[in-house]
Amino acid sequence: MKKFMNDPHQFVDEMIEGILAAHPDQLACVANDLRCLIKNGHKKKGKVGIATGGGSGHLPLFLGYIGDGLLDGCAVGGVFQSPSAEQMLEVTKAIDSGAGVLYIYGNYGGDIMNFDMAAEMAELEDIKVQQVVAGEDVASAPKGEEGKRRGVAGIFFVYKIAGAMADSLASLEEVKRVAQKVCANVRTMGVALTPCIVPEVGKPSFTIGENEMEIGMGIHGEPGIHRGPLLKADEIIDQIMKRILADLPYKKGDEVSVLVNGLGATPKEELYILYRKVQQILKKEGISVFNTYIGEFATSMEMAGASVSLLKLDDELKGLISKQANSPFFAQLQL
Amino acid sequence: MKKFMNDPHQFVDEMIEGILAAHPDQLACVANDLRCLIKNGHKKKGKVGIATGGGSGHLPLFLGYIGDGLLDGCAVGGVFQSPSAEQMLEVTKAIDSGAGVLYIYGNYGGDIMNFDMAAEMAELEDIKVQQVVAGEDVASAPKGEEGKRRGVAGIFFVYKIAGAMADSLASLEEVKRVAQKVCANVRTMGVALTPCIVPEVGKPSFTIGENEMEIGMGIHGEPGIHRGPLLKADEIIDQIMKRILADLPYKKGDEVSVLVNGLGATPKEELYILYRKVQQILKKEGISVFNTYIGEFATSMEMAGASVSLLKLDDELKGLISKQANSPFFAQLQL
Amino acid sequence: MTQLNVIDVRAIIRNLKIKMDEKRDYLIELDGAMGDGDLGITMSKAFTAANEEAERSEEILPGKLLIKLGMAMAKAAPSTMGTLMATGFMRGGKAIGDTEALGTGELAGFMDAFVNGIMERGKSKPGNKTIIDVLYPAAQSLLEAKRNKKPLKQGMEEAYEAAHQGMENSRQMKAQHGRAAYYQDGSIGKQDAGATVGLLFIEVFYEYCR
Amino acid sequence: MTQLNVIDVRAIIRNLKIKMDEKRDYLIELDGAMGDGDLGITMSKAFTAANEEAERSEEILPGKLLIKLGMAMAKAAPSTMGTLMATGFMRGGKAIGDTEALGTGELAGFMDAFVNGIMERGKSKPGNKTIIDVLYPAAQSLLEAKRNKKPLKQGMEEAYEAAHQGMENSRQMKAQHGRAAYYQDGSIGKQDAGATVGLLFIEVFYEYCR
Ligand SMILES: Nc1ncnc2c1ncn2[C@@H]1O[C@H](COP(=O)(O)OP(=O)(O)O)[C@@H](O)[C@H]1O
Ligand SMILES: Nc1ncnc2c1ncn2[C@@H]1O[C@H](COP(=O)(O)OP(=O)(O)O)[C@@H](O)[C@H]1O
Ligand SMILES: [Mg+2]
Ligand SMILES: [Mg+2]
Ligand SMILES: [Mg+2]
Ligand SMILES: [Mg+2]
Repeated sequence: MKKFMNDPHQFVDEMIEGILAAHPDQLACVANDLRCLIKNGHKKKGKVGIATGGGSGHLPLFLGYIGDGLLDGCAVGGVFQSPSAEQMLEVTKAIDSGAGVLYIYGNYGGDIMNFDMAAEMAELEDIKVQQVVAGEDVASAPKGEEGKRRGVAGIFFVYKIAGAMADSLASLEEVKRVAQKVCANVRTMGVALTPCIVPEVGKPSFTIGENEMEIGMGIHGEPGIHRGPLLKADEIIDQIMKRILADLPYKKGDEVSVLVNGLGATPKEELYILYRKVQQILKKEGISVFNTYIGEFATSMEMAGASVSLLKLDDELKGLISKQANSPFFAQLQL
Repeated sequence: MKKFMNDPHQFVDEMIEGILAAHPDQLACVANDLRCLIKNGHKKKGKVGIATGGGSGHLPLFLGYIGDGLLDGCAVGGVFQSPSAEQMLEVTKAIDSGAGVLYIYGNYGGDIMNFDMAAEMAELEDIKVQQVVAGEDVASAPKGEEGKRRGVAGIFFVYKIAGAMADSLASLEEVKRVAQKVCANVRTMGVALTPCIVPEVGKPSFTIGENEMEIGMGIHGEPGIHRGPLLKADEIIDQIMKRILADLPYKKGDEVSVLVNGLGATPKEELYILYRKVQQILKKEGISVFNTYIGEFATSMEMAGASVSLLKLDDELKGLISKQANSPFFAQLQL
Repeated sequence: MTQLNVIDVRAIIRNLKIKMDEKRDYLIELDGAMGDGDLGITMSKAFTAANEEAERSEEILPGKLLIKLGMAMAKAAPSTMGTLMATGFMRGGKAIGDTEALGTGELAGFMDAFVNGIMERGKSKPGNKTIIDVLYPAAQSLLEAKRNKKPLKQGMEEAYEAAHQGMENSRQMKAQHGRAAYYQDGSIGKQDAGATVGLLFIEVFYEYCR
Repeated sequence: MTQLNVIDVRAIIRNLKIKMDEKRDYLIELDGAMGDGDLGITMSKAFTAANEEAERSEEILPGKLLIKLGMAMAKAAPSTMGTLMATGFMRGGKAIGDTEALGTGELAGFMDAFVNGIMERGKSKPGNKTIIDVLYPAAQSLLEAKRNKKPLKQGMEEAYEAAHQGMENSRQMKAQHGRAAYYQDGSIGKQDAGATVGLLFIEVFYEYCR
């Protein structure tokens, strides 16, 4: 297991210590708990707070999106493990400025149960809490069972747009509405080439043959749609785009934002080779591209692989996605 | 070889096609050659043009730093291969606005010979050209032989600061002066855990044992200082920082910018675990940190490993490094 | 053994910790087959935390102690199973109330509240190939033993058999919750990792009461 | 074979392309040991481009043709060796001038300018464990053959022997240029990849003139 680390049991805490040391002006922890992170500085009075949370090992997910025009706080779990309800509650209390708090997180059992617990506890402390659960991986459940779908890289779009909306001092209901609108209009599918290693486990939790790939595999190694020989980049994108486009469906005349996400070990060079084909297909389908995000937005440590997400835009979403944003892991100037 | 690609011989061209398709407003190619990239849009009259160039496989190096407050053009070579003098000349002609062009590139034989050729040709076309060769890898040659050192991730600082200087419409000599000042004040050292595969070769060009690392290894697999068993993160950083600090040397009271660079497959989680120790050592030495860059700035495709770079700052460099910058691969708001 | 007092509860917790440590790699492997492979780690963590809390706490009422253990587990291991276990301990402890010693009836009440808490938190029910398919029949068996006024030893023996049977039955079920659900029909025939935890849990009680 | 005309030059270029293709993996391996392992690829590319240019071009003067080949190589393979080779062809071609046929003297002039061009572009000299340690003695040998008015066949035979000897001598040298220089003393005893290219280059001329 070739990882830069000291004690595997300290992996997450030392990582957070490094993050806080590197970005002291931008991030802080609360409740004397490294795992409870919030945006450093003054709370904007009347701004809805946005919290997220989830397992570690997915940087820049989840804590990397705490920043201006993005999120206000994040409860950080162990590698691939949910943070506790108590930690979520601490974050909630720290970021509420009276306008309520929106939880945005991915559709995973552990996270849901803990955020449910945290929401119950927050209500007892008179904090208004609403929840939006992102799940857009078309490979993880068939159409008609969207509620069962895993949340993967597409959650970035939910953060970006809800963050911009909250920044405009919109109400909790309004921020929740755009977050749900994004969820309804984003679809993702991925492909994995290699597993990754959880530091405390020390060996890959699944294996995949030397010349194999798995289309549709989840970011923790959840099974996908098809395991088979590694295909050419264009063939892989053909398969992925076919499923994504048919699902919403995305149609001629639509305008989209495209996210090509690397899972960890896959170089940017290859992501752009993938995007090349995505763009060709969209062009052929008469779907226009408003803007692109290509890089690592949701990873599984050193897993090799990639995912493609499409977000169908309308004027409201275009306005919000174009807004400036700034965190230690993601910066965008006004488009 | 698990890469997303089609034809290995088309790897670079298809990558550039993807990049141009993804960022049509920001980048363009000239001379009908995909490998000759420049910033899209109007040239600022009287602004010194900055060109770079080098082999592919290092994204965001080199072309990723074409952008506002950064570079104006880049000649792109094959994987780990220099672009041709002719391509450099085409870029030079396209970005010159009368104020001359500065070449900034890394200290590699092939690049030097081709940039030398290109500079000779540009002079024949009445374009003023100056060159700055970056070489800051302390593991690649001993103190006293700085001229032999490889250029690695630290070149990012040269781009960032020269780019900000050129943006202020400084003269060619002035831009060259700050670029050289950065070169004189930056030091880097790295460590590699795994090799990477050049698509056209199809197998790793060197091997490294299952539990081994090589301290000081170059980004193309050039030998380092010591190959041995994989140490703990803190021990690795101890060794690296000892060499870096002693080299300039960096002293108590100095103020630095720190770059912790991932070589490709190494997750951000681990880079922050490394930074944690860097910061502890700097604190102990009485060296203060002005700002940090942590992520992938100069890679070797899917190589696992990292490097640490320190740039000693003065007021001029602090002002320049703080300026806003924006490219498809790197965005920074005014600090 | 006819009744469990607070000392016995502490001993059982200790045995649970030992059992989960012993089965760590086995659970990792089972969870790795249809999940993320962390179950061995989280269960070991959860019961280590519970054991530490049991040793630290001076609580003398079994019910109150069990609630505290649940809180410690929720904090230490907020994974699916950690959270469900924690919920089970908290609800089960609450059900016991201020009783100082647990016979068949009290233990039946504990197990019943335990599994109901899990079902509520996980929005799940028997037949979905989860830990519930082991704990639910065990709790039902204890309730039956209570009705029939069976002694603790015999009640736990029958509960263990029921749990075992539940675990066997669950093999042929199709997973509906958690990561295993992604495997759909592929989960049929496989052993559920969470159900295994449930069986280990009942086994420790059974072995202690023997 | 006593003289080389433009048809012979085209044939030699073709043979060089074939040779470099044949030795592709061998050169990759050699360059991989102390460099980046691309030499087989770049040499194959460079000479493929040169051969295409030679087939396409209607140039009838050997010198002019060789300059064009150099330009094609520079474009196709701008690696260290590609650029040095290209420089060699351009300088060598220029040295030949308008001669229509090359005997020992003209070939000596070509080789001498070839290696001098490389030394200038690479800021290097004999003894630094590079291609120069093969080409320089070969050129010197040809100049000697020219002075002694030896026929082309014999001149090339001796040049090939000198090249071979140069290659052997270079083994014990310490690399001063390119990536191999990072190996410092570690490079002593190893065979330089670029020197090997130099030997293959001379070998093709020698085999053709035999
Ligand atoms: N909603 C649920 N209700 C009850 N049990 C569940 C539920 N979801 C999962 N489980 C059980 O949890 C086990 C997995 O636990 P764990 O490894 O902690 O999950 P994760 O790692 O996904 O958080 C499954 O084998 C199953 O028995
Ligand atoms: N400055 C130089 N002058 C002459 N020959 C050189 C010089 N630098 C390197 N070489 C030769 O070039 C060979 C490597 O060529 P190549 O693989 O193309 O280099 P790279 O891949 O580093 O661009 C070396 O084996 C050596 O013979
Ligand atoms: Mg888990
Ligand atoms: Mg090379
Ligand atoms: Mg699990
Ligand atoms: Mg080479």
